[in-house]
Amino acid sequence: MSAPSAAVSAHGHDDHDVSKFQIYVQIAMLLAVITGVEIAIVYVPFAKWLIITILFVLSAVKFLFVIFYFMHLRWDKPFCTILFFIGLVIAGGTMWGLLALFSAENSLPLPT
Amino acid sequence: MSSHAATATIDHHHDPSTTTGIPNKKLLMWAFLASDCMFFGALISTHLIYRLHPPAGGLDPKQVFSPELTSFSTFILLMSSLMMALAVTAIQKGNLKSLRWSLLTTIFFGLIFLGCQVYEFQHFVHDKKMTLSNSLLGSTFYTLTGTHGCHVAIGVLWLVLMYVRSFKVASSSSWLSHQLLHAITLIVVLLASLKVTLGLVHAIQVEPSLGVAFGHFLKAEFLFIAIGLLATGALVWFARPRGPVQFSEANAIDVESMGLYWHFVDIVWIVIFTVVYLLEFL
Amino acid sequence: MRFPNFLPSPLRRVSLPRWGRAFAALGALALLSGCEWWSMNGHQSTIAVEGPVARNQLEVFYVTVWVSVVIFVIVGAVLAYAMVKFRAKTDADEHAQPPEQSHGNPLVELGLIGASILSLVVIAVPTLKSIWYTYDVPADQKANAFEVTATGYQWWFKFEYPSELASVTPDGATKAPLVTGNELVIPVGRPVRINVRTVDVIHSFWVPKLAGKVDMIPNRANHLWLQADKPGYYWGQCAEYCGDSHAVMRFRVIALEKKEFEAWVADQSQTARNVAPLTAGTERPKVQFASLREFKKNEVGITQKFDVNPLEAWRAHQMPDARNENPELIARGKELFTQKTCLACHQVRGHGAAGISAPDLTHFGSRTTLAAGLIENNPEQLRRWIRDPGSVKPGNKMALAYERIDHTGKKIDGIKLTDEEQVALVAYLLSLK
Amino acid sequence: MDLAKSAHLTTEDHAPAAQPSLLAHPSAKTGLMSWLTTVDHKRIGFLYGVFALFFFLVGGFEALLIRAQLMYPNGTVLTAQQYNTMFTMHGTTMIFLAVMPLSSAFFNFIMPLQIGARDVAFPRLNAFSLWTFVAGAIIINIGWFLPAATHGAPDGGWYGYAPLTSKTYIPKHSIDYWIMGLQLLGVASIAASLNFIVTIINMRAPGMTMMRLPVFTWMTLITSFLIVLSFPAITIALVELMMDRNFGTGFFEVSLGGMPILWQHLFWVFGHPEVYILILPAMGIISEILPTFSRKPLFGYPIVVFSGAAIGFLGFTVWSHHMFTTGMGTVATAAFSLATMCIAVPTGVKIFNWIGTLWGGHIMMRTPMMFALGFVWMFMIGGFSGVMHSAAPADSQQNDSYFVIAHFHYVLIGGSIFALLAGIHYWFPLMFGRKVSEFWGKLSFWVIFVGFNVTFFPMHFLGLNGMPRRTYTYDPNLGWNSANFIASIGAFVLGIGIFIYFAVMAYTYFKGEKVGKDVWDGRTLEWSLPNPPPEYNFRVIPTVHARDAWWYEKHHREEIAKEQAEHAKAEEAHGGIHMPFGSIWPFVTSVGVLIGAVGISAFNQLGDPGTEGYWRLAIGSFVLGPKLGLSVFGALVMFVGVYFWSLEGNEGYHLHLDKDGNPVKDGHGKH
Ligand code: HEA
Ligand code: HEA
Ligand code: HEC
Ligand code: CUA
Ligand SMILES: [Cu+2]
Repeated sequence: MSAPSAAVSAHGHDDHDVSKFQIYVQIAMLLAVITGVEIAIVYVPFAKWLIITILFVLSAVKFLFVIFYFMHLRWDKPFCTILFFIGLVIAGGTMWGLLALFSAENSLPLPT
Repeated sequence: MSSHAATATIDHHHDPSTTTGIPNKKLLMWAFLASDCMFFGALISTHLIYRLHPPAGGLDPKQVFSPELTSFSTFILLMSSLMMALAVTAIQKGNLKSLRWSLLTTIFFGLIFLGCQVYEFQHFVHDKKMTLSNSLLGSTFYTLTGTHGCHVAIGVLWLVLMYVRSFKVASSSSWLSHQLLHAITLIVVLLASLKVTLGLVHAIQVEPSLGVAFGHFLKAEFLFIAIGLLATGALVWFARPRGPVQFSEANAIDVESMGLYWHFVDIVWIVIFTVVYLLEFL
Repeated sequence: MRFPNFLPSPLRRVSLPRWGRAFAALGALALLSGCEWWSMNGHQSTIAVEGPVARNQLEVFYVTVWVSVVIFVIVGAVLAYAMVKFRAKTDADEHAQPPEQSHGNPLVELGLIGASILSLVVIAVPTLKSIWYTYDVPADQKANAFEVTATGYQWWFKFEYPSELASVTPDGATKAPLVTGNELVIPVGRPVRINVRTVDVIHSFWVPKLAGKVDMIPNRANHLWLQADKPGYYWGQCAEYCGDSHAVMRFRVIALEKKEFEAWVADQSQTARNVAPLTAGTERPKVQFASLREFKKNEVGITQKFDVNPLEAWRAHQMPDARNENPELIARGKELFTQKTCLACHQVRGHGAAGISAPDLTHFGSRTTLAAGLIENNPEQLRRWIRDPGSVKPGNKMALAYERIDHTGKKIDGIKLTDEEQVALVAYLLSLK
Repeated sequence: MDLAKSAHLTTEDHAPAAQPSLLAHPSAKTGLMSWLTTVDHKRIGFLYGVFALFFFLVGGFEALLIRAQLMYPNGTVLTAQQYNTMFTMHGTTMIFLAVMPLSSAFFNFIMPLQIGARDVAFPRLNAFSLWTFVAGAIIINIGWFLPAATHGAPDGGWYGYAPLTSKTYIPKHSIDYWIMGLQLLGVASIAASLNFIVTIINMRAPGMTMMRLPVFTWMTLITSFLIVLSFPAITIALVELMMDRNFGTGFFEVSLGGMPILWQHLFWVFGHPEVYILILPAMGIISEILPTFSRKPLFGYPIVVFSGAAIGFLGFTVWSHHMFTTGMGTVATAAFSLATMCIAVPTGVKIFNWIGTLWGGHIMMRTPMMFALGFVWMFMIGGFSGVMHSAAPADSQQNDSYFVIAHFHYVLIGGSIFALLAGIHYWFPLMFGRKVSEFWGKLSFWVIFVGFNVTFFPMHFLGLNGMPRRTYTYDPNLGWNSANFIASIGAFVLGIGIFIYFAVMAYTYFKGEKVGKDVWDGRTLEWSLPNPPPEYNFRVIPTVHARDAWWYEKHHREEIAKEQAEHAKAEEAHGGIHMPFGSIWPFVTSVGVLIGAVGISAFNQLGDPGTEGYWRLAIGSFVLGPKLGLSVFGALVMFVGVYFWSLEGNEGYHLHLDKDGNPVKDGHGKH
């Protein structure tokens, strides 16, 4: 991932920045479109699990686009990505663990 | 600002002064964001756990949430992220003017988002009868989205400070008071426009016809519109050129790490939007 | 002889025998003073267990102990050897050329990692088996299991027998599950499945000799099972910090043979006992409890005597001792129980008291302890309790009903009992067998 | 590479000529102001150490009261309420105010020296962490000095299980102090850790690759990651608890459908990594001391480092082993049981490698080494009782009994405290240029060692014999009398040992034997410095060629001397040594945080009738009521602090040194 960065400094500023501007705008459009799709899909009469899966995939795509482009992880040293993903993975794992623990039968709240 | 740095073009992806080449501030921000994942992880877990095991007789989120408003504010936040990204590119090119405009738009979008959120909370409390303390849904929802809102608010404050800083002149005997006043006027503008946005959203939501709504809005918010305009005038006056500015390409890293924070707030919202709002409408 | 240089230098000159003697003397002292601190056969021992669940858990514990001890001895021996062998013994040694600067040995490392994993497997297997075994009554005994609900209150326990119905009114028309407080009676040789609940904060149900603990957590349906091998009297304790009097939130479990257990259930299912008024001609001693003594605030509330055979002591409590009862006093106590608002919190089935926020007192006289296992149930201690419960058990909820001074210095009126009233209440409560 | 380094150091070269007086950079080098404005990592580390040791004594004093109460059955030294306060404060103090900041003291003082840096990455943020830690410590302890009926010190246990900590069961403000205090400590720890992470990753001297980092620095890095990733969980838990107490939310409120068990999960998601936060720095210290006094490199360096990381990572997967008795069900219990056992493997690896380090060495039995070896033995015992806990069925008997108390005091005292005491002895000559007497050092070691074992070994037996923890009293007929008596005697012996230790330290500080540089024939870079190290640490940023960098330098003197002379010239050409300016603003910010936090925790929405009087003095209280008034006032002060902090900029000045390393006072000194 450091290859593009080398290229960046080698080329002059201008053409690169023009392209970056375009990239940003395109991504913003893409994100907006995905959001629209997400909102729409909720009302589509598909199977629940399918919609949930689609929603998760779409959100993940948005997520990745933002961190890799807007937050330029794509152009930065990979260490930044690693650093962030340490947090992301541990937080995600903990969330998963908590949800799993609370979904177990033993953890259901007392019926009232 | 060192003599070498200023003359050479700055490579924004490599800082030769650090061991790894990643600027300290950027690394700090990424480490903080890793930590922030855990903050929101804990909050979202809490919310989801109680959504998976809702207490009997609790509120039904379907009845409470309004997808239109949320979709709108989601969209706004996405656009603010775009503007933030552009602000970073601008300062990396040393384009101060473009930077300032991008910052202001980002601030503006952030404020609209906050306005929507304040409005949403008001609406939920007064019309949907969901309060912090009358249901678990209220407790977890307000705490989660409120924490996110605080992040946005801190981001806005930071943006404001950065905007003001971009006017810092190299030397002047009165620059401290000048800066303070500048910051204050900007904050006044912000508060006024927050209030005005709120009024606008409210008017539109309440009144079916747009024209009438606008009339109502103008009447109700006249004072704040006036204050906002006045302060904006002052702002422009403060922003007049006053000699060489001590804010340049070398400060790109400050803007960039602020940008990272802002984008992170955005991706947290992406998650919240899906798991807190959308999933409820299945 | 020269002493190793890990001792402060002047001490190195001390001769070995003197040190040896000092240690021997210390050891002997420890023994002589009767300090058998390593013996683990107290009332709450987790080692001297008396039921299959606790035994199973103990076996797992022993596995962990043996694995640990073996590893500790081996690793410790190597460590000790290294410490002695490679010590720089003289000043010259210290200034010698540094040893070879070696960096490690992957093979040794891998071997040790493998050995560690293996020893953990030795622990893991019985652990897993036991987790499933102790979790719930085994399937083949499920039908035979006896079910009880235990509920924690700050700071006492309520025990409810859903399968045993007790009369609420003297005619037996209304029935409700049998309820007792602080003393749980169970049948021997039968698995007992206990549902644990709480009404306030988290408590924990723990009878060390019968089973490990399970927490009583609000909004959560926990349970455990246990079984007693033989008739006995067991000590239990709340094992989760639950506020001021957590330390003295105790209880007892009494395990009885089938017959005796059934008789006990039958007894308890009756409404509270009424003591017949004196008829002319029957001469009974008028018990006055004249010797009731004063207690210091922190005085111990149990006697050594009781420990000799607690189960017998418990049995003795079951029998009404008609010769030592004073019907007038009891009748007076019964009145006072209503007058003094005791019935607002306590239940006495058949006597019109139906409070639910405090221990059921219907057969209070048949219990061996009071105030959640804190003190022995005898006239002296009972009077001590009802006279000023706050001084016996810090912060307990019954004290809230007594006259006291709140934190702003205001006096709050409440229950006030004269000596005579105390004695009457004692007589009444103890008659509830 | 080092050219680049010096380029960086001159980045903020041209500070504005006419700084307004408010932003004048503090320049005091002595006196109170110099301490409040310091950004020097060594001075900050020293302050951390002083505060931590003070709180260690306070926590120890509380422990002695606990032991006095339990010496005999039905003890009467403390009331139930006081006792409960005592163990809560003892646990909280020892963990958050003694061991953590003491580790932090070493992180601050030693770590930058070990990586060849002149300071941490964000010196002012570092000062902010220190003062916010102090603010948190004050708030946690403030209850001791306020009316016990309405305020009082916290008494909910160190893990404050809901719903006991709710307003219903503890209406006093004691818990609010506990919440806000921990919250501030969290902010301080996270800020400090972010700083350390950046410092270690980005501020290493040229040639100091990650696999050449001293193990202590590695453990600092891993600990920092643990802090950064685990504290958020407790922060959120505390926020939720605070909302429950003050704003009527229902997170742990059963009447609204809340599940108190959630608190336990969130707490231990933090709590278990926390115990490794307490032990990993200790392991780092041990991994420095053992090689030095064996005069051999650490055995299996990469594996020791990797196992540290493995412990850190696994630490996030085992939290529920503190909840084996909460009825999680078979599968979850089994999973956490197994995961917990796994931690024994990387920990064992460390033990083996330490023994491997001793093997074939020239062991010099100096005081630090005594403590270090004591650590290895005692930690092993504590670790084994940990493994006994990890077998869930066995733990259902041990949980909340004195067996747990024995376990964690073996790992916390025999582990963390022994290592930290070793570290103090080890680095004392570097920090203050004086050396502790071997006789008194060893004597204190033996008294501590004996006292410690006499105190805590019998507790294993107490636990197995059914003695529950957190009990202010026990009956004499349960077979616990003699063990408790022995434990209490041991505690007093331990107290004497610690008293000797500190008395000797204090004596040495003023009157101890003066020593030259590198007393122990050290291996890592900090020993290349004169003692005490000068403000700028390294006259010339060293270039690292090997793992034990200083050892290598000592054995390759000529090349190194040549290299350094060149680098010195290059640095001088780039303007000399860059030093950051001191700043008062981090301190001001922390003061604001303190005021605001007191406001939030000390008052009901409408104010307490009893205490309102003297707080009303605070500005704003008249208008807004004490709670809002004080909070808003605090926020303002904080904002002012942050505002000037950011305006002041991270400028610095340049130092030029003469031959002896003294700063030259000439026009070039300050740019
Ligand atoms: C410094 C802090 C520290 C450390 C390092 C540890 C280390 C460990 N702890 Fe401990 N623990 C605490 C501090 C610590 N603990 C505290 C404070 C509590 C109580 C909190 C409270 O309730 O208030 C607690 C409680 C606690 C519990 C909960 C008990 C209960 O409340 O019911 C458990 C359960 O599994 C546990 C397990 C372990 C294990 C398996 C390790 C392992 O990391 C130990 C590994 C080490 C070894 C095993 C020794 C060396 C290894 C070898 C020589 C290799 C070969 C060995 C084998 C193969 C077995 N600990
Ligand atoms: C690092 C952490 C740490 C350390 C070092 C210690 C140190 C000690 N602890 Fe600690 N302890 C905990 C962490 C720690 N503890 C925790 C987390 C708990 C659980 C709390 C809870 O349940 O919530 C606990 C609980 C706990 C209990 C159980 C209480 C109960 O459950 O009822 C006991 C009982 O003996 C005890 C004893 C001791 C003793 C004797 C020391 C000794 O080592 C102390 C030695 C130090 C000294 C003796 C100081 C010497 C001081 C002087 C000589 C002078 C004093 C002067 C001034 C104050 C100015 N501790
Ligand atoms: C405010 C409610 C309340 C009132 C009124 C009250 N009690 Fe109690 N009582 C309790 C509670 C709660 C306990 C359990 C205390 C504990 O062990 O923590 C208790 C315990 C007892 C016990 C011990 C029961 C056992 O099994 O351990 C006796 C006996 C008793 N009360 C008698 C009385 C008498 C007699 C009166 C009237 C003078 C009375 N109580 C009034 C609440 C009350
Ligand atoms: Cu109930 Cu402890
Ligand atoms: Cu743990």
